[in-house]
Formats: sequence, C-alpha cells, structure tokens
Amino acid sequence: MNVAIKAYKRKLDINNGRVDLSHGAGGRAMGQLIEGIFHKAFDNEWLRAGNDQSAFTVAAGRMVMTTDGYVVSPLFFPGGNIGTLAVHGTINDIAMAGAVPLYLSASFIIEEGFPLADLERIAESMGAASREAGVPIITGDTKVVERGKADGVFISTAGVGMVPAGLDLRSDAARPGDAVIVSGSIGDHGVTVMSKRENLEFDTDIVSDSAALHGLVATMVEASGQHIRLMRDPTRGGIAATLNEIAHQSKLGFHIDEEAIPLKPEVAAACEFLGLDPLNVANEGKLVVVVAPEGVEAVLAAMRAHPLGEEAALIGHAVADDHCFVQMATSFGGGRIVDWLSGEQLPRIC
Amino acid sequence: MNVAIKAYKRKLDINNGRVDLSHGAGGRAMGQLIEGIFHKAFDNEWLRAGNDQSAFTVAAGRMVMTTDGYVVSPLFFPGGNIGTLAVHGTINDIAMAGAVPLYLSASFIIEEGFPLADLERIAESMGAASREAGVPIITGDTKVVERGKADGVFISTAGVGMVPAGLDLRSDAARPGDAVIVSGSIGDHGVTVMSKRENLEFDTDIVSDSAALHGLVATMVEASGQHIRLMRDPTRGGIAATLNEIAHQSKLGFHIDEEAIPLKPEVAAACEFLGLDPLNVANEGKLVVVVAPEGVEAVLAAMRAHPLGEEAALIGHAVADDHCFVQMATSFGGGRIVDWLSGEQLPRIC
Amino acid sequence: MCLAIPVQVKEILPDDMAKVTLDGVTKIVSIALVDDVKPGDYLVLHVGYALAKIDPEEAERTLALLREAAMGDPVLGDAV
Amino acid sequence: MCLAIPVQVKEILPDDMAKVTLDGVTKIVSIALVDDVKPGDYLVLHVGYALAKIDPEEAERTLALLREAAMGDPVLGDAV
Amino acid sequence: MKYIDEYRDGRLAKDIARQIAAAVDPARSYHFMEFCGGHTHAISRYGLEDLLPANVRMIHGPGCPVCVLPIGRIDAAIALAMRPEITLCTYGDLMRVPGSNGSSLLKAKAAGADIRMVYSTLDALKIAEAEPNREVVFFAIGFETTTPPTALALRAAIARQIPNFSIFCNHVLTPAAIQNILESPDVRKLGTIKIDGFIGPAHVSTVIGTQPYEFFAEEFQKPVVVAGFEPLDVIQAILMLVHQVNDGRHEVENQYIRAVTALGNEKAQNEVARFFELRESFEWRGLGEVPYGALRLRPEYAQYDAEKRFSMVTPAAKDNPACECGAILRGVKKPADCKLFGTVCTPDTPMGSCMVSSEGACAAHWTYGRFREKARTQDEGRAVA
Amino acid sequence: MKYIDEYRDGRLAKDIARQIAAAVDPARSYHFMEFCGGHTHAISRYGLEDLLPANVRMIHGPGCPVCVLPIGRIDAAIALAMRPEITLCTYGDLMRVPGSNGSSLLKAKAAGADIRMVYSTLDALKIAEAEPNREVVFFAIGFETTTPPTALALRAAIARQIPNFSIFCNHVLTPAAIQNILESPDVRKLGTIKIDGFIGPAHVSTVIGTQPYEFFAEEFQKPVVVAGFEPLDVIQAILMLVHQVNDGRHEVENQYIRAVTALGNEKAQNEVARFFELRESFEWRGLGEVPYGALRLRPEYAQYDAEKRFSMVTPAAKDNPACECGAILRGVKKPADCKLFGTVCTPDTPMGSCMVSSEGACAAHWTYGRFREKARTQDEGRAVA
Ligand code: SF4
Ligand code: SF4
Ligand SMILES: [Mg+2]
Ligand SMILES: [Mg+2]
Ligand SMILES: [Mg+2]
Ligand SMILES: [Mg+2]
Ligand SMILES: [Mg+2]
Ligand SMILES: [Mg+2]
Ligand SMILES: [Mg+2]
Ligand SMILES: [Mg+2]
Ligand SMILES: [Mg+2]
Ligand SMILES: [Mg+2]
Repeated sequence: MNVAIKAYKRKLDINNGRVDLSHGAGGRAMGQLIEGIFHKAFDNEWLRAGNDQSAFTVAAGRMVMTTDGYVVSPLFFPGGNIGTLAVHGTINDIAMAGAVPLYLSASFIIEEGFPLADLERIAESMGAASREAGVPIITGDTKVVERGKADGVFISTAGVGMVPAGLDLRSDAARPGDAVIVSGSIGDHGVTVMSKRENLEFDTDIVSDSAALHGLVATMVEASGQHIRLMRDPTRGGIAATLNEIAHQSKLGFHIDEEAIPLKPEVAAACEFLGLDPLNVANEGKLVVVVAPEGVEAVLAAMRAHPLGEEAALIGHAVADDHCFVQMATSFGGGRIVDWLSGEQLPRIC
Repeated sequence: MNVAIKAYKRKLDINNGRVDLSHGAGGRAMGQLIEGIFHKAFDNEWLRAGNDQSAFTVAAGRMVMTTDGYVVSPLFFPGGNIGTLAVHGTINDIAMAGAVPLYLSASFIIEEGFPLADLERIAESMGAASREAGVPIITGDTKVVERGKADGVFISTAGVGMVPAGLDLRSDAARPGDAVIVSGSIGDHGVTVMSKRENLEFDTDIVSDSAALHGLVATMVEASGQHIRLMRDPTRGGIAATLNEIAHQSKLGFHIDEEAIPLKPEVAAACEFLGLDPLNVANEGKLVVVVAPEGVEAVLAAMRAHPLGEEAALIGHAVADDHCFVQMATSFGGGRIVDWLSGEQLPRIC
Repeated sequence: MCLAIPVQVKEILPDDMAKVTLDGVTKIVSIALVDDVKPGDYLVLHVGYALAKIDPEEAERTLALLREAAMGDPVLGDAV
Repeated sequence: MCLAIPVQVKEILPDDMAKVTLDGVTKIVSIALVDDVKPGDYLVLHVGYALAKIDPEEAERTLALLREAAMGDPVLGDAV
Repeated sequence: MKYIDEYRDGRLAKDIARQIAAAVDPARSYHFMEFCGGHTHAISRYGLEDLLPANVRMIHGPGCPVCVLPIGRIDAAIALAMRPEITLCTYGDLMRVPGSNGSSLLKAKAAGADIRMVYSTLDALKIAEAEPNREVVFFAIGFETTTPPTALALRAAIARQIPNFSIFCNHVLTPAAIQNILESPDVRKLGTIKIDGFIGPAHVSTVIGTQPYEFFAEEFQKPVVVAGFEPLDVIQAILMLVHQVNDGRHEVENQYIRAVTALGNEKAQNEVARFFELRESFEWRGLGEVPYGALRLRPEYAQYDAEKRFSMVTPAAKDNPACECGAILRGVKKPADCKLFGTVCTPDTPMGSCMVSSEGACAAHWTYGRFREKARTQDEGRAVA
Repeated sequence: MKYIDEYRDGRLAKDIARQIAAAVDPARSYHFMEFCGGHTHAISRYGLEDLLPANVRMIHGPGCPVCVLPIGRIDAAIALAMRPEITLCTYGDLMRVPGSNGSSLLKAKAAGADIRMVYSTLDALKIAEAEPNREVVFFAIGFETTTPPTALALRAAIARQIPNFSIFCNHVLTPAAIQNILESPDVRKLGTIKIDGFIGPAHVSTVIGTQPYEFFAEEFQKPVVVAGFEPLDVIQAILMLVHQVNDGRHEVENQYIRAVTALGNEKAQNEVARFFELRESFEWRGLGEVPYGALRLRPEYAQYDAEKRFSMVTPAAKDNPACECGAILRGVKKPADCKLFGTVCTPDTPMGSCMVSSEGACAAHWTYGRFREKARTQDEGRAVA
C-alpha cells in the first residue's frame, strides 16, 4: 500500500461508486482507493509511511506468526462482518499461543462491481476492531478481479505476536487427567451466519460472538500460565473438530459432558431446525483451553472474571486412549463419540 | 493448518481429483488436503507442529512485515506460476527494506473444482522457491469457495524479516542528485503473462523474471548500505508507477534516459504488438534502487557481480521538481513525461 | 432424512404459509398440508412443510404414561 | 486506435490466416484483406488483420531520402 | 424446546431402562428392528444402547431413503446434472452418496455440474422461476414424509405455469420395504435372523397413519410400536415391545399419539395420490427389487417427469462387492461385521450407502458408537498381549 | 524491429530538424495539422516538438475515432450492454470513454453489464459461436483502417451462420472530417486559425490510398503529406510540408510510400462497400454533425445491425460545457487553454473525449508533454515571486 498520489482530483463516490478494474491496476485510481478507504479507516503511521513493507522494533524472544483467509458469506451478519472476523480471527490465532498480538497485515481481493460503500463499511469496522484490540494493521495489499471471479471481497490477514517468556504451548502438550475448559456458549457465530443465508433464512436474535480473545488470554496466562497446556479457538468444525485435532496431536482421548457445555437455547433451537450438532458449529470469540489439574481453579476463576469468559465452563478431561476418541456423556445419560463432521455442506462461515 | 489426522484411509487422487467443498469444511477431508499437498510440499518442522500459529526466536532489532495477494491469470506461465510469485513477491517486499526475510505465511482461497494436480504443482513450486530462498512457509490457511466465486486459486502471502542494524530505507528518502539504478531488463514478467492470455495469445521465448531478490539486496547493503536511500520492486504499473510513487513520496522529480533502460528485443516487440509502453509493464524479479551519488559505483559493482543484477544499469537521477514529474529523454532525442498508466485494461499479472 | 421438529405457529400468512417458532428462532413455512391451523398450534415441521398438528392432550398423556412406566406401572400404550 | 505494426510472414495457414513475427514474437493473424502473401513478406498489421504489404524497395527509398534530407539535399517525396 | 426437551429427560430414561431390565426374561433375547433411520440416529446419538440390558438388541433397518437409493439412480442424476442446460436441486443429504467409480454429486459439482442444495421444494421452485433459461430438476427422494412436499411443488409449478421445472422422482414406500424384509429368505425361511418386533416410523406415520402396519402385525405375527424420534419415545417403545413379546401379543401400538393418528394426514395422502402412482418394481439398495415399493409421476404429468422429459436411463451399477449393506439393512449383519467398516469405508469416504447419511446404520455406529467395539478390541488385544 | 527501429533514429531526426530549421522562413509561422491521433501520439511520445523551431507549430486534429465518438453513442452502448441477454464486445480503447453523468463502459461492467474486451473482431465472433445463448454485439468503431476487419467479421458471421452476432456500427470517414474542419467557420470564414498544411493519415491511407486527399489540396489550396506513424516519418513529412509552403505548392505527397499507394487496398475497399453504406449525417464529438461522415450496415444486413435488431436509440447528450474538445479538434485551441485540463480532467477521470485515448490531444499532452507548460508556469511563478 505504497501509493500516495495527490494528483487525483475527483473524489471517490463512496455512496454510489463501485470498485472497477482500474482500482486494481497499479495507477492513480488504485492509490485513491487505498488512501480513501483503507488508509483512512486503519489510520496509522505505518501505512502513512507508504512503504512496500512496514517496520517495527522488537525485543529478543519468541515470536509467533499466523495467517487466515476470510471468505464468509454473507459478508455482513449480526454482530460483525468479514472485516471484524479478519481482525479477530487472526488476533485469536496469535493469542492461542499465549502470545501478545502486535501487528496485522491485510490482503484484499475484491470483485469488480463491489460497492465502495460496503468496502468502506468493512474497512471501518476493521479499523475499529484493530484499534479496540490495540493491534494495528500496518501493511496491506489490494487486488481487483473481474466480476464472477470472486465473491464480493476476500480478506487474508496475517499477524505477529510475542510470547511471554517461559510460555510454550504446543498441540501435543495435553496429558491424561488435564481439564478441558471452554470460555463460553458454543455455536453462536455459525448459527448467526447461517440464519442469514439465502434459502436457509430464519429469524433469531443471536449475534456472532466474534471477539478478540488476547485480553482474556492475558489474564489466564497471568493467573496460571505454567499450567496451561494449550489453547485453541474452535472456529471451522466447532469444538468437535478442535477436540479431535488436539486428541490426535496429543495422542489421547477426551471425555466430555454434554450438560456442562454452555449452549444458548436459540442456538440449540436453530440447530434443531437445521439438523446440526452445535458441537460442529463455528465460533469466533471462544476458546478451548487444556489445563493441568493444578491450574484449573485459577484459570477458571481468571476466565470468569473477564467479560469474554464469564460463562467459562469445565466440560471434561483428557484420558489415555490409543484411538484418540472424543467421547461424550450425553445429557440423556448415554455415551457417544464426538467426531469431525464429514463433508460439511454449510455456508461459509469464516 | 493444524490438522493432523491419520484416520483418513483413502488416498488423495492427485491425478484426477478436484477440490470440492468438503476440502474446506474443517473436517478430515480438509486435513488430508493440507497434509497431502501443503505440508508435503512445504515440509518443515513448524507446519508439522500443527499449531494455529508458528513460533520462532528473534533477536532484538527492527523487523518488517508485508503482505501481498496473488491473483495472476493464467495461473501457470513460462518461468513460474502463481505459487512462485507468491513466494518471490513477498520476499521481495521484505528485501526492499534492505531486510533479511525470515518467514512466510500462506493463505489459499481455492475454487471448488480446482484440479488437485494443479494445486500440488503450485504447492511444490512454492516449496521449492521457499527452500531455494531459505525462507520457510511456517503457517498457512486453506479455504474453499464455490465454483464461480473465485478463479482457480488465490494466494495471499505475508512475510517478516529483520533489518540490518543501522539501515533505515524510507519512501521519502530520495534527494535531488541521487542516482536511479534498475537491476535488469524490464517488462519480462508482464509480457510473459500477457502472451498466455486467452484472446491475446502470441508466442515468444520470453520467460517471467520471477525471482527472490534478497540475495542481491544483501550484497548491495554490504557494499554500500549507508548510501542506499530506498528500494522498490517495480511490479504492477512497472517502473513508471514505481518512479512516480517515489517522486511523490520524496517530493522531487526524476530525469531518466530511455536508452539506458535495459529492455529485451522480444519484450519491445511484444509491447509493439500490444500497444503498450514497457515502462508500464510489471516485473517480478527486478528492483529499482535510489542511491546517493557517493554510493553509485559500489552499489552498481555489487549488483553486476550478482547473477540477478548482471545487467544493472544507471538509468537516471533525481531532480528538484515541485511537480514531481518523471521526465525521460527519449532515445529519439526528445523529452516526455513518464506517467502512471491510466485505468489499465490488462490481464492480471501478479 | 425424515428429520422433523415441533414448532409453534405465531402467525398465519397468505398463500397457506405461516410464521412458526422454536425457542426464539422463527421461520416461514408452508401449512398447505394441514387444515385449520391457528396461532398457538404446534406442528410437526419437515423440509419446510407442516405435516401434522401436535395434540397437546395426547402429548401430556404420553408424558404421564412415561412417568407411570418409569415408576413400574404397566405401560398401556394406545392399542389401535 | 489506428495502431499498426510491420510484421514478417513466417508461414501461410489455411483459411486466409498466417503466422507472422516481429523480433521473436509470433502471432497468428488474418491475411484475408491482402492478396498474394508469401512467407518473407512484410505486412502492416492492425487489430489482427494485415492491411497492406510493405514494399521493401520503397522503404529503402524512404530511408535514402531521409538520409539525403538529413544532409540538406532537397526532399523530393513522392508527389502523386 | 417444548415437545423436545421433555422427551430427552435422562432421569426418566434411566427409570424406564430399569423397568425394561425388570421386565425382560433373562432366559431369552429380544431383537427389535427400528425401521427408521431417525430412530437409528436417536439410538446412537443419545447412547441408548448403553441403557438396555444385554439381551435386548436393536437391529437397524433400511429406513433411510438416502441409504436405499440404488447406485444407478445416483449415476443417472449425475449424468443429468452434467448436461449444460440442467440445474439439479437436491436436499443436502444426497451430495455425498457414492455413485459408481467414486463419483458423487459433490464431485460432479466440483467438476462443473450446476447442482444446488435446497432446504425445501419451495426453494427449487424459486430457482426455476428466477432462472427461466435453466432446466431446473428437483431430485426428489424420501419416504411418505417427504413425498407430499414434492406433490405440492408440482401443484404449484402447474398453477404458476413454470415450464422449466421437473422432478426426478425417487420416492419410496415404507410398508413395501417392511414386507420385503419380513419375506426375505434370511428372515423368514432360513431363520438366521430373528426379529421379535418393530419400532414403526414416526414422521412417515404422521402421513400414512398406523393402519398400514396392521397387516404385518397380523400376517407375520410381529408386534409393531409406532414411536417418536426422541430418545424417550424410543425407550418407551422398547418397553412396550418387551411387554408385547412377553405377553405373546402382536399388535400395532402407537407411542407417538401426540402426532400420529390411525388414518394419518388424509389431505397429504390425497395430494400424493393425485400426482403419483405406484411403480411395479423399484430397486432398493441393499434389498434388491421391491415390488410396488416406489412412486412415479402419473402419465398426465409426463412433462414434469425428468425421467421422461430428459429420456433418462438408470444404468445398471453394482455396489462394492465387499459392502455388507444389504445384509445390514435386513438386520442379518452388523456394521462391524463388514471388512470395509472403518478402514476404507468411513463417513468421509463412504463405500456403501449405510455409511452416507448420519441415519445409516454404519454411519451412526461409526460416528457415535464405534468406541464400544474399539473398547472391546482393545481389551481383547491387551488380554492377548 | 525491422521497419520500426530505423524510423526511430534520433541522430537522423536531429539532422532533419536542422534542415527544417534551415528551411523555414523566420519571418513567418507554419501551422500544420496532423489529422491522425497516431501522429499526435508519436509527436508527444517521442518529444518531437522539442526538435522543431518555434515558428513551426503542430495542431492536433480530430483523427482519433475514440475521441470523436459522441457521448450519446456511448450512452446507447451502455444501455444496450445493461440488457441481460447482451454481451458487448469492444476494443479496450473504448472502456473508459466518458458517457453521460460520469458513466463509462468500465463502470457499466462493474455494475454488472457483460462487456468483454477483444483484440480483434475474430475474438468477438469466437465468443458468439462459443456462447450461442448470448446476443453478442460488436461495438465497431474506427476509421477506414478498422472498418475492413469489421466487414470481414460480418462476412464470416454470414458464412458460418452465426445468428447471435451483430454490429453496433460507429465507423467514420476521414476525408469527410478533414473537409468539415476546412469548412468550419473558425477555420475558413473567421480565419481565427490558420492551417498551412496537413499530415495525412498513415494506416487509413493504406486502405483508401492517397487519391482522396487530392480534392482538398486542390479545393482548399493546402498541401497534404501522407506520413507513417514513426517519428522520423513525421519529421520528414514536416520538412516536406515546409518545402511545399515555401514553394507555394499544395500537392498531395506520400512520405509513407513503403505501405501506401495512390489507390489503396481495393480488396479492403470492396469488402467495406459490400456491407456498408454512407450515413447522410453522423455526429462527431467536437465537430457536430458531419454530412456523409460515417458508415452504417446496408439494409440487406439489417439483422446484423444492432441498432435495428435491438431498436437502439441514441439519446441526445451534451458534453461538459466547459470542455473545449470541439475547439481543440478543429485546431482553434490547445489543451492547456481548457479550464478543466489537469484539474478535474485527467486521463484517470476524463471529462472530454480528447482526454480518453492516448491519441487524444489532451491525453497526449497531459501524459507526455505537460512538463513543458509546468516549466513555463513555474518559471513565470518564480519570476513573479
Ligand atoms: S461399512 Fe461401508 S461398505 Fe461396509 S456395509 Fe457399511 S456402508 Fe457398506
Ligand atoms: S482537458 Fe478535458 S475537458 Fe478540457 S478540452 Fe481536453 S478533454 Fe475536454
Ligand atoms: Mg491461522
Ligand atoms: Mg484461525
Ligand atoms: Mg502489494
Ligand atoms: Mg460473483
Ligand atoms: Mg484457530
Ligand atoms: Mg506488500
Ligand atoms: Mg509486492
Ligand atoms: Mg486457519
Ligand atoms: Mg470461475
Ligand atoms: Mg513492492
């Protein structure tokens, strides 16, 4: 985003304008789009410097880096939009290492014809989300593709963060006996997005849980960092996918308790409508943490003291299991496996 | 890319298979795609660790971060493909700060129906490019969108790097009297990609110049880092756009000499066919460097000693100019302005 | 495939459609296959169509039978 | 809009098409508007169609005239 | 959720389970087939088997329309969908059903076919209206539950004069299938599998009522209890069946009285009768040709019948010979008896139809219940080692 | 590049420039109009003006078909392209030409119109064949150079029976435009602008030959030199014009003898005559209605004539009143005389047609030459300050 051209005299027509191919061609029109929408919305010294890359100073230590692509449809939904997801989701992947997120980058792929007003709205919510999180978007890129070769806008964000000294969370770190805690009610994001899907439309007051979790993580790490084995944000595939991944990576099983899992009645009802299991539904502001038994109390207390962890719940334990099964005691009283969903046919939710 | 699932028994049918929606759904099919194609091709300890993010150790200092989205069409072209571009382009944006690129992330947005064989070919060339450059792809993401909502595959890469102590290249650092050097012949990449565009097809032996420039940059910095004002890789918009950007950011003008600019005869001929000015055509393995007069000799010598800078040429100088014009003495003997191309109607070339 | 859920009618709409609800989730469905649907009724909903009304008294009777059965009393069912 | 370039014919193809070249760049174009095109001929190419042959002798003559003119000899041109 | 939550009450379930345990004759075993995939799913998802005494075993029947759709019909639908003018609309359940040579609608879609998932026949109609240049075909599948919505879509297409809408009809009938199972050599003549009673369909019965089951109860001397799909419904139905067996009765009883009557939904029946007629014979995957086991459009609606409109042919296609779906659907074998189960055949890469829908016997067992076998094998393995 | 490089030889150019300087009469001025945008572009891109003596001034004529296309024709094309059944094929040059209210084909495309850029009429035909359900309209524009390719596409569409192909014809004729300029009140009657001679079209002349210019040379007593588009061609033509003026001659001379003959390409002329006929009148942007200044399809090809086939209307549409394109195209004003030049009107946001194509007088001056004015203004500014 290195274009700074004042020679462009006509204003962007945000209200009625659309992105056209000239906005991606490397000329003045592109510079105007980037300045008039992205720089304005993200507003920071790094972007204003107008280099091909942005610079920052770091102390020695362990850093983490992550990236995610966002292709959610529809682009706007109650509680957020593709832009807030792109900020929160990448911050969360950084935070899941226990790290302090520092900076984000953003790559936009925009479909010809996309309304400038929608683009501005997305950019402004990204700016707001990034300011609220204290994690600036310091570098970016814009491409425009022909109509019919994208779906409105796709955003890929990357992020870097710094891990507090002494902390080293790894996917294979869970041990039999460890506790599994979820930070709040599950399925809110996925159900919200699906409720707005054409042909699936239903009405509900549920809103996406999209949120940046690094603040919550910081209090957890402070409370009992040495006892946290690993953290995951259960996005695509829901907590079912997350627990199965951890089970396979740590080579153990989980026993969880259906009754302990926080679930909003409307989310449960929407899942009945759709024939879905809430365990398979995506979240964008929740985390699953595996904690050594000694740390459970402290971590849970810290979580519950944070607005994003008020409903945190201990939902089960890791067990030795060569088959890496995630088993659940159903609220009905029986037992079952909790598996990855096969060949999901859902709308894109992140 | 945190899925490590052995429970998937049927092999990916690379030869005849296509990406379908289940490959993006967060289940086993996605895990298999990621492991069977991306982890295999990129092959490193970070990806194998299977976390939501990857960790590395850094020394204290100045870091840079960048991102670019790649939407080139066609995806494969002589001299490279979208994957090699995605590695080289982002490394180059890091290198343009004079920095040593350290790590890359990669976000894939794949259109339903995309052949697995093509995806593997792209991933393998990314792996090869990243190994050759010594810059591993340590974290990534995969999304699948419905047919007609993307164009084969889009890739967004981000990168981080470390700036050598004492070096601080900035877009506004050029001064009147500085020399402008280009590292080699211009327009090769853009012409190559256009030659393969449907409806525009022509035959030529030109190949894309796609290359990672950090090695060249390292020799330049070593030779005369203190005299380098700034560097840019002239991608979209060609050297015309790059020089105009620098002119506006540094608030000066440039005088360049058409005859001094390295240009392959086939590129010149292809530009005649297309009615294009080679100055507006994209490059993917070239750089433009602005050097203080005292450093010109050393920088030029260092460049010419490197395989990617053999044809490096001094093409002009910065001049004081309130209008920030880039003026060129034509080989014909007249003078003209070199401007951004307006509303380019070309195929997507990066 | 035969997934069906009990929903309550909120509002009768034109063209044999109705707004139905389940715990705060609302959807518009067809009631063309069921006669005399009124707001407040409970319906069995399948692929966007109501297939049957739920009889509140019979539902209560089933639960009563269940509770009796749970206590060991003979389950009578509804021999037809 | 009237952009046209001189290209050399490499190969005559069926359907009034020909493969033409300019400095290592090759393209297939229509020669339907020009008669008696042979490999080696130079053509003026415009939007995919050859419009005229270039006459090598006249081209040489133009250059000769140019060189003369440059020396200050009178430019005669080709009054028609 | 009213009429849901109260039927998922685990405490009540345990009490009833206790009553079942008290009621069963320890000297004998009880084999009940739940015909419907809905019941199979409930049993697996809520872990009902854990509550039953060892001598009460549930046999998963063929009651999933997705599972019994023969491979040739999938191949025919794929061939149709690959035609450039066709938009095939289908319920999501069908997307991953395996056709021949590893094909599926999902893969056909990836290969370029215009296939859209719909939630309701209404959506398919909407697509046909919105895109008049497309030939919109609704891939109709389902038991008596799902047929009336198809009939209504056809009625609307005629009323609203939507010429580009048609139906690829694969609707099948439950009574015919139950009869087929009871008459199969395994079950009837060879006596290799004993079925002591049936749990009858829940939502199918809202449409057809309980009356159609009287014939079997009488003819084959088997008790039938029509039951809802909630777990308490199922466990209550099992208790009712145990009592019938103990009493030597073979009646049709209705546990699902809150939604099912003796005569069913006559309005829905009339809609179906108006537009559909019986096929003399139709292949059920796993069961073979079932006489009068399916419906087709009446000849007067031939223009809406995709099979006729597009001269569709149903190619002969064989299931994987190692697949035991047929025996499983007839209750002769269990999923774990199949060599492919959990090795090459999983819900991600189903080989047979029982592995496709979450209501299929193999899929339900794999998704929710396989830890039981593994636990067994593991114990055995350890005992040996 | 043979036949290119040798005509871009800067040393030779300087020598010829010296000859021009030596030949001109210092007491008088020479105003030559290059009719063609191709010449305008060459003059600007190679900085030819820097080589000419101060009393030789080039006036940029209306010879860019993109620049002279009236706003109403753009509006009509946009309205057509917005129809859902239409695919409009066009040369890239037209994409950014401003229509009414800031519209353009580029923006119409962004708003959903199916508009495709083609390199050749052959590509448009290919699209029509490949997509028989689309109505493919070729937006035909250009002088005599570009008309024969349109004629051949029409011939092929007829021969290959492509029913979904048609042409929106905007082909215009150079002699009519030259005559219009010479007859305009500014030029002829008011004498506000003096034109001492013309550089005649290069590639137009390959088709029509040099003969059509004889009339002007004679009637208006102006010398005409047909010249190639390379910079040496242009500078040589200027020298030839200076000589004619000095000699008091008004002949048609041919500098571009390597490609242009007296009679032109008769085969191409016949193709054009077969399919096209003169329009009685046609609006040229900047020049107004020009009698017999354009072509349309012959009535026997009405089905291929998009104007008839789709009952297109050309709305009355006014240029921005501040735009001086008209005066500039007639040589009365220079780009920098326009208030909008370089402020709101730039190639990125053109207000008038001369700013659109790189061959337009305003665009060429802005893109390649504006530093000259700025240098002047800057000097003046400094002088004042
Ligand atoms: S496991 Fe698969 S192959 Fe075996 S019976 Fe079940 S569905 Fe058929
Ligand atoms: S600068 Fe623009 S508005 Fe002015 S005459 Fe030229 S094209 Fe017209
Ligand atoms: Mg990530
Ligand atoms: Mg993530
Ligand atoms: Mg970039
Ligand atoms: Mg689209
Ligand atoms: Mg994550
Ligand atoms: Mg970048
Ligand atoms: Mg870049
Ligand atoms: Mg990810
Ligand atoms: Mg596509
Ligand atoms: Mg760059």
